[in-house]
Amino acid sequence: MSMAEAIARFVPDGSTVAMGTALEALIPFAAGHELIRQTRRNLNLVGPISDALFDQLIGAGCVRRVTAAWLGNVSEGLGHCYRRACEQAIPHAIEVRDHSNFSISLALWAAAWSVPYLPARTLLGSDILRTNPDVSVAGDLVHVNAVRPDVAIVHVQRADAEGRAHAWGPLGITEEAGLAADHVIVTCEELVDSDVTLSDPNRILLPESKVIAVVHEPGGSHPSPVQGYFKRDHGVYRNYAERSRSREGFEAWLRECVLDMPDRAAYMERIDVESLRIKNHRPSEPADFGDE
Amino acid sequence: MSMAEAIARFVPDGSTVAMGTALEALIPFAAGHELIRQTRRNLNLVGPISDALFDQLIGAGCVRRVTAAWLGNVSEGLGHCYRRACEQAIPHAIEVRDHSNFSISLALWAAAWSVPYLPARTLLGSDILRTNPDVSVAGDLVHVNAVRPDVAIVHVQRADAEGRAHAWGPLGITEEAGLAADHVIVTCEELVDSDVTLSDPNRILLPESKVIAVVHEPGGSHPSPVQGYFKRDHGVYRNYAERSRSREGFEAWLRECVLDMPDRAAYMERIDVESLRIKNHRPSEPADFGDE
Amino acid sequence: MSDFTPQEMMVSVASREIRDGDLVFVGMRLPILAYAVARNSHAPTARGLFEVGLMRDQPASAFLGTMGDPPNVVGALWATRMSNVMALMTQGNVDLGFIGGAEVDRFGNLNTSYVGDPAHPSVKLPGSGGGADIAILSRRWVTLMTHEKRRLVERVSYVTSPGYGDGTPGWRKRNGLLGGGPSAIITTLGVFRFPEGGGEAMVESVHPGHTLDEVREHTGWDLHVADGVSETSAPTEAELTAIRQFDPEGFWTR
Amino acid sequence: MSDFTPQEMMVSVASREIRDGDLVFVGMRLPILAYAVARNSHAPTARGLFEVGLMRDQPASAFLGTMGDPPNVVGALWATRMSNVMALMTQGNVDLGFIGGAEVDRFGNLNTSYVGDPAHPSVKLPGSGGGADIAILSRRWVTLMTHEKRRLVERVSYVTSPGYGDGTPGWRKRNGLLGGGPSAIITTLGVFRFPEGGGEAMVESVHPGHTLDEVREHTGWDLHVADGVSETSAPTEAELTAIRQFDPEGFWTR
Repeated sequence: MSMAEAIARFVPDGSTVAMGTALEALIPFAAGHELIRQTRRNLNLVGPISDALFDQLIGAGCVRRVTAAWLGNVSEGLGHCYRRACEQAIPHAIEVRDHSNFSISLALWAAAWSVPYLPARTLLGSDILRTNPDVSVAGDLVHVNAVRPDVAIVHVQRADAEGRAHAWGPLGITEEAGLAADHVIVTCEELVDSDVTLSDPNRILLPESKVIAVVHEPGGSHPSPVQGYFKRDHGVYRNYAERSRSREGFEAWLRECVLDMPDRAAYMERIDVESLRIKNHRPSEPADFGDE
Repeated sequence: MSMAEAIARFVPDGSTVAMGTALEALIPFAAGHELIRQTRRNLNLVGPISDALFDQLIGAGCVRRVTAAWLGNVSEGLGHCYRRACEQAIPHAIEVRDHSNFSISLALWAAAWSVPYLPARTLLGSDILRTNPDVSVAGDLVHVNAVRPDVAIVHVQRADAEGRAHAWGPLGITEEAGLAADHVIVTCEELVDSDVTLSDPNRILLPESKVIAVVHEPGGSHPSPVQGYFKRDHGVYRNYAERSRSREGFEAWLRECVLDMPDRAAYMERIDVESLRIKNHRPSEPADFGDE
Repeated sequence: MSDFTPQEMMVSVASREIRDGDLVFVGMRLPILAYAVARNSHAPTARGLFEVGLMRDQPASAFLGTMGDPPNVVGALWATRMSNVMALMTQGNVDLGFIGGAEVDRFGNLNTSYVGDPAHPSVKLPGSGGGADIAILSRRWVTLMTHEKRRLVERVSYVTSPGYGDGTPGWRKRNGLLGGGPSAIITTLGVFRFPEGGGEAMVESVHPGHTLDEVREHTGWDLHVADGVSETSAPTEAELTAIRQFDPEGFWTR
Repeated sequence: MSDFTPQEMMVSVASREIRDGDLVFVGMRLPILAYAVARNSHAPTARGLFEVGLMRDQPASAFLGTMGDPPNVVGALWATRMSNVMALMTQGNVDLGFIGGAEVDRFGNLNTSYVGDPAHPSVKLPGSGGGADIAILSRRWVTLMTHEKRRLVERVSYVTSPGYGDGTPGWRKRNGLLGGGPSAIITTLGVFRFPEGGGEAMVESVHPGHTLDEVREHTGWDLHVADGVSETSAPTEAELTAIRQFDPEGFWTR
């Protein structure tokens, strides 16, 4: 399925969308940019930390609420669109549900296990308890309310057409986000035969019964890194930080890098892919799944 | 480290011990038999279901309490030593803390996350709530109290000397048991170089900081299966079921198969290993961990 | 029509409980055969979930003594943790579950824990395993049992896996159980069906070669019989072929 | 002694907070360099934990823009989920954590969320990330900050990551926080140390080339100075060599 079709069919206005669940790696930028091109509105974005992507969606006016632990630009600092939205309601005001990394993970585990909350040993003594209605103190525990995304969008190294995704490297809160979500959209560097994915069922990230779309989108997480495929494009984050400092600068960036791009392929043509491509291969030692 | 040394040093009388956490596969029988040979007493056994191993430990008089969802012989039915202990206090009475598979998993996740309990949607309407003090109703939820093992003993396909274990196939509640436990003892089919384990950090089961002993014990989970290494020895389960039907039969079995065996190597000599060894190899497709 | 064993009869009836597209929480023994039969006939897109931490589509290609046997992992769609499999069930993703039982009562409550006083049981049974979880959380479930008076009892002495509790309307909802409850009891003599929304098991059909009187004689409660109680349709040749393919030595079905 | 930047000074001081054998919850930027320096000098058996879901012993062999960069995964001892890493921290397994901050007060409370009224902030900061978790759960923690009056304030307007709260004895215990709290604030001008058991930050040392008056001038609270306040020992050649090896282009330290 094409990215345009997947976003059009499965991420309507007002959706609660989990993205960037592996933190700084495997961020589904291509999916985010398609949300912008389709002028999606009133999204509730869910994630642990967001390295630039949520900032871009906020600047583009797609977002009503953010439910996350950190939102900015990891190597550069503050998120300028996030600041403008919170401080000056530019382009419009947004609601923020502050979490810590641990509490957003537990909020998703609560939803995955269909309980209203999970008790936790974190957030005690933090003003997050004062400003986020989804967390509350109960004795010497905190109750973290369930957060259930309508859809989780995950970028992975490889997947088959049936939705069996192989992802590796640190996965942050990807598993609980996918299990908590009603549906999962998988975007992948490589679309592979099911012989590849089924050769290692332990590496299959989520049950195919949750996956509603598989999009083959090479470079779909640029400028974030993909273990075995792409290095992080630090310069692009720096450039985005500089250009997004002003609203005008952001809008010029948005036009040039998102709105004027018909699709991801066009975007990738402007990237020096070869300088980012990982060339030293480090294959994992196979596991023997023999049975007889 | 030898099995005898690992058990002697790290599993004292009265320990709470998680075993058989992958359910019917990878059951650490060799470790269990060493516990019997060292006449360990007053153990609190923790597991999901136990396929014969817990029955053997109960019959040998090692057990004070069982905290589990199911205890018997999966392909044959009832656990005769378990029955004798509960019905006739032979060799002595034991305490049973009944769980469901889901609730014992949550009890371990609670301990892993250092909370006193986790809320759950299971056990409602079950008399397990009446007979197990570790679970209680709270509105339309059940509170499952934390269960923290002193030690979890896991059998895996391969591990390195530093305690990095690779296990594959379905893992049941192994991860939460290992994270909840103060310490983990790893027994493995193959002791490998760390180049093998570190080539795939996603397959490393538990943090090495939890692992206090690595025991190279080929066939250490016989008669339970090991993906890629050994088929399940159904006949041994059937034979055990028949012989353990009477106390005398069990004691003869115990002498012959455990007490008269100096170690696992001697035990394996009596097994037709070749008929159990898995010969059709199904290597998983490698994942590329390249970084530059 | 070829001969078949009571177990083969139960397996073919159980296989018919599986609808195409169902996500089935598969237990061991007969249900694993029922799943294989269904996949090979009327439910080609059903998927199976196993509490060890597996999801499959195709049945395993070799005999399974347990769901953890290596052939059950080859071709698996997901090898994961039990708690992840349970997560799907809490979300109502599991359409049908199978549970084995030692004792069942007319409201579908199962006992697999204790016969007699739990403090001093006359028989200690193995326990719940995933049974209570399936009984509480799956959309509907079925139990298979040898038909004996000591197994089909008026009220079980210990409820391991709840059916419709005391049989009063709305008992499950009142007690917060998310799943739908039992839909049938399949025995060696016949099939009991529960009414929509729960209540008491009624005899729906009697297996070929058996009579309603026989069923009554071996049942521990006053039988209620559905209008138009019928004879259970015998296993088809195709069903028997599939059963014998997956249990070649009759480990479960002889 | 060769020249060094204020950031290099901070990194070398931070590295000395790491004890051999520590499990260190490593943040980004300067702490990741401090960890590398410590591993290569006095703490060869320390291990690092990263909230993305990684455990390492050796520092990554190449420059890291983020902890999720591919070189940080090569040679990792464990690649897992964040919730598993957090589990270790709730159990008291994390000896030392590093947290970056925008604002800190004399009781070690950090604000990385809002300047001004959270409903209408004058500045919206990125938020907690793992900061609150580390502050609450690690055995001890350290924060690094540019030394400015607007950053070192009497009381932070919003407590994202709690230190010693209102500074009253036993505040953390009373509020159920499992971890020990902050042990030091490392700035571009000097080092503040907290007393055992918590309380108010005291100036422990001033970096070479700076004075106590300078520190006082740029601190938003009435300074308390430890007896025998000293000059911070400058980075050693070995420390500088290590720093420049891991940050060759001075991405973090220039």
